[in-house]
Amino acid sequence: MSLHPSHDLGVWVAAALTLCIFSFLYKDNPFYKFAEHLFVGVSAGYYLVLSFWTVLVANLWDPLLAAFSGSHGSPVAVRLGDYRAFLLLPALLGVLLFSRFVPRVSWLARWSLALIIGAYAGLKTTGFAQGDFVAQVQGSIQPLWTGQWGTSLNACIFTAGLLATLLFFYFSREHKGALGGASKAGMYFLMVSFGAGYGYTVMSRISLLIGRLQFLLYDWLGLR
Amino acid sequence: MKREFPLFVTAAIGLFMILSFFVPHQAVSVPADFFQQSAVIVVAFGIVLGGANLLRVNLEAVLKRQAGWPYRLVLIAGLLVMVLVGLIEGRDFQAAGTRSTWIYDQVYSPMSSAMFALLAFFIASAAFRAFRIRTPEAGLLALAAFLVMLGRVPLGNALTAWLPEDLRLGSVAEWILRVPQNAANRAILIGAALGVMATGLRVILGIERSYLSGEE
Amino acid sequence: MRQLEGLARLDRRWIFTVTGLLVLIPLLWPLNLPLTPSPPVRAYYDAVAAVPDGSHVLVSCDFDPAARPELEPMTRTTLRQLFAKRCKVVVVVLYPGGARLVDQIVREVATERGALYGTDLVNLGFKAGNEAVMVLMGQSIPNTFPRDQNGLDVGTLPIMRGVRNYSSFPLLVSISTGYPGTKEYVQQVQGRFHIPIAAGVTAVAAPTMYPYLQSGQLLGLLGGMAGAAEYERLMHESGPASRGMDAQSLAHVFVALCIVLGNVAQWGWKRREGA
Amino acid sequence: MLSCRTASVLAILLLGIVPGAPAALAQSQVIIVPPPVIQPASPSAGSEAPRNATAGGGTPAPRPARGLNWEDVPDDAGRALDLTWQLSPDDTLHLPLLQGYHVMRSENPGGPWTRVDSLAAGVSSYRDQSVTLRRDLPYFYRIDAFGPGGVTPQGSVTGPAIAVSQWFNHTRWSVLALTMLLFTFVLFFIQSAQGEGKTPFVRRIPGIDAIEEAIGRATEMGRPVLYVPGIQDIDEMQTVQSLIILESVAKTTARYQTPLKVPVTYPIPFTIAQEMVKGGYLQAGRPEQYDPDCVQFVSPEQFAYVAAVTGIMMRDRPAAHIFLGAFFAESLLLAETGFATGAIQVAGTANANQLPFFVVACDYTLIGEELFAASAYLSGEPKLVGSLKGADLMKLVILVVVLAGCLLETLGYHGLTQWLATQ
Repeated sequence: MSLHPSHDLGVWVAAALTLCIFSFLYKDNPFYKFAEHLFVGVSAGYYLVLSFWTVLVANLWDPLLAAFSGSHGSPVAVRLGDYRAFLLLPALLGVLLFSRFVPRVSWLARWSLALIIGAYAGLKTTGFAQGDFVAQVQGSIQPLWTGQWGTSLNACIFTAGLLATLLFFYFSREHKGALGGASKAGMYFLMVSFGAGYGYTVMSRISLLIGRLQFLLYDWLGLR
Repeated sequence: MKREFPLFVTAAIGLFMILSFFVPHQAVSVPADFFQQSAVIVVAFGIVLGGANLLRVNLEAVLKRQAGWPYRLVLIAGLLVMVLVGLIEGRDFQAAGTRSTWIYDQVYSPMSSAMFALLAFFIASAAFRAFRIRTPEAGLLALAAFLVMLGRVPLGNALTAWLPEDLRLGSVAEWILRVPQNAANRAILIGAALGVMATGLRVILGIERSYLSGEE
Repeated sequence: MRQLEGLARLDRRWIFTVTGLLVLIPLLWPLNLPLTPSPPVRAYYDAVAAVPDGSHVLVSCDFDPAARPELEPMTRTTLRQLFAKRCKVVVVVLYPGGARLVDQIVREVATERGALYGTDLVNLGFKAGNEAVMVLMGQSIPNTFPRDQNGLDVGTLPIMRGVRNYSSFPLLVSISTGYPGTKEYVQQVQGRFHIPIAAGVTAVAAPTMYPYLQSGQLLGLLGGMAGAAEYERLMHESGPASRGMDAQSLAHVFVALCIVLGNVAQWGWKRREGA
Repeated sequence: MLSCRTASVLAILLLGIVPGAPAALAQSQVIIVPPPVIQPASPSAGSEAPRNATAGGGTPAPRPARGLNWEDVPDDAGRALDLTWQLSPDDTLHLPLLQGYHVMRSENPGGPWTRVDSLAAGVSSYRDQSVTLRRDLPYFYRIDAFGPGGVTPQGSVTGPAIAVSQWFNHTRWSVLALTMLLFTFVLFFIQSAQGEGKTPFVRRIPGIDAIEEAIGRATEMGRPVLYVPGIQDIDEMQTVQSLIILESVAKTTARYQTPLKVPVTYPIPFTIAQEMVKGGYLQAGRPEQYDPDCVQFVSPEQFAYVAAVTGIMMRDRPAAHIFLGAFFAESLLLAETGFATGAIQVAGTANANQLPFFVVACDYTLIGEELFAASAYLSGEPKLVGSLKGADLMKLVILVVVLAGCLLETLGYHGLTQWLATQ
């Protein structure tokens, strides 16, 4: 084995910052604090630039410009799915968000929040109704007898576990008697599932550490 | 105006979005598309607001010489450099060879991966210090974790190679993942979906309206 | 009992140190712990081996740097096996953020194996659009990817002669970390265009793929680093995945031991306090 | 206020009884228009039929495709048409006569024709969803085969094809039915709880009771409370739910006069969190104690946020950590670092993959739906608790549906499963 350290400044920066973060394992220290604050600043800046170019320019400024320069026909042709000129409305609501810096009119920001909350609450309600409710119920329906002992037993255990766990979430009755028994069984299923989740996440977490160590050993130190 | 109007807007738009899921006709789908697009745009304005706020809070802390102010200077520098470089480089700031890409690859991405890699250490520490078997439930949790952890590496299968195929650790681990954990996970999903839908309905209808609370 | 008390109050930094060493040491000095290729991995190897020598193979690499330690080794080994069979490899990327990493991997393996770009190999690069792109590729690959990763007109590349759509390939290899990935290929492409698929996925995603393996929709499956290590073993390589797997095994045993030790320590301490 | 809500309720009920709009029938018809005379076509399938050799020094042009059919794409806003045809006899792997097909479209059977797309050989279907396609307008289609020897238009033209929009997506009947059932249950129990004016019974949820206990502990120790509302933006309902709970938490900390710290990932939840905390202090009758800087915006990046929050844990030493909302891989870093500081920790999330770490490293954990029940439980308001009862009734419906479905599947009837399948 021999060392061939990288000649790339970028690799050295990346390695130094990786070590700064790892130093947190020993204890909170100035190196970690430096990396932490740099990370927060750079990432917030990155998201700002990203939403500026990919949303504010691409989805707001460009369509508005096209709408009012008259290059693509009428700016308001809603019948054809063209609502570009109406984008002035979200632009206005976006600006209203900044009313929070002026306490006297800060209530104006609520109009913007009302739009966001309404739109997302509506979208998520039906999105979950389809993807996580109906589709999951549908996916849980399976023949309990398949002609094979092994798979049939699994199907029965699965169905029993699903229903018992669902009853664990039954809130409007005291968990006693039959409901108590079912919810207790549901609790056991939950615990097995949490244990399995823990055990099975270990692998990917260790992989990530291996990845970082491989970067330090091979890319930075050039171990061969 | 201060209170009723936002509530009305939320209800109207929320119900309309629900409707648009079932009605593909352009009379519904076009306005719904517009509302969604609008929400995305307002949220993007919010990111700018957040950046401005971050700058304000940290500048104040630096000016007042609060504890740890030099680090806040680092934060401000990171934010400003990233924003300035990204804005100057224009809409292709993510292309190969730009300064923004360099910052992303050599500063942002290594720190993100390093934070992620810390999880490996914490998962061991949590196993040692927090995994306490005080109840039968906790016992089940620990047992399942134990079996799945060992069943997922070749060593676990090598240890149980003398057993029939179906009883080897790998098969047992796979069964736990496929049957009981799948059942419980699905129940969590369905329950949470009911929760989301009920909360969504309450928010849309203004029954749960506290997000617009505060003084009149 | 005194020792147990010490154990119960053990500083977590000791655990961090042991974890770090258990992962680091096998990376420096491989232990070559026993590895028996499991049936899904063997099936994957066989599926690639069964491709007629010299035919075109489509490889969809859908991962970004976050999944690199798990998926890069299997990507490299797959390409090596294909180049050894003089197969013509067409690479596409549908996962955002993966294009540059995949290009780097593909070119390194090509150089190492003496494969000629444009003749033995082409990287068509990234295309946004998820399932829509998959379906478009079923109509025409040259139309979906008119230019390769470097902006070359694919019509000028010798390898693209005879490449129309999925029907031009006896096998699709999908190496993926999430959405869009193997699941979407099975749902959108397998059912519609009937192309055989072999897949490599992260350990987290592997259990969700077993149903497809059972139903025959996937010919073979590599699950995470373990799958990649077993595959390397079949190819008689001692690559990064095998070494990583040594680290994985040690770390898993250590975490399992931590659960036991932590409870023994706690139990001992409790008894002492009670006495 | 009330009128607004009543109107909304009415709207919902109306929505439920809107009759299924007449589902537009998928038409499939071919109008054979005499072949366009502009270009010579070679309709004959005979091997020695004359071909128009326009280029390639004698290479014959490919024979045309046949049997073009169109169909309106169902359940859409009239933005797409499906085309299918039979391949040209020259479309084989070994003969290089045919390279592919051009999809041609026109508003008149006689042209002018515009090329919509070009397809590789071997393709026999196409969905025209180009932006230039307008609904309710008649179009005519033609498939041209092309090869080194030139282009051969199809012998016939298909049309008029019209893309129509539909009023109801018929693949979503089951979603509509079950959603309306849930909404009806929820609204019914809200209505009846309001009418009776007393709070329906709810079982004890230890995790939620623990929140107040944790705040009490922090007060005794004279240290702050840390509240983490998940790491997702406002489009995640768990974040919305967590922000609603935050108001109750702020009310309690205000009453106990304990400082509260709320680091937030995204700006919109940050704005709302400020409103919530302010509202909580107002309700507790201590608006003067509200410090706007107790809510801080950090960064939308997952691990930058975690770095900052673990920093707060190590430096400000809060005595109670409350994690409620959507969490991902960072859950372990937060919970384990928090465990190391000795703080009392209450967590709750509906992200099943992260629950194990919270269950292991926190004192109390709200599992899945318990998080969504928390605001109702904490408020004790009859109408909110009533909505929990509605969701509970739905669980019994699910129980019956799953059992009945499994029974039917076992007996070989697949109707219920098929009805539930959605797109």
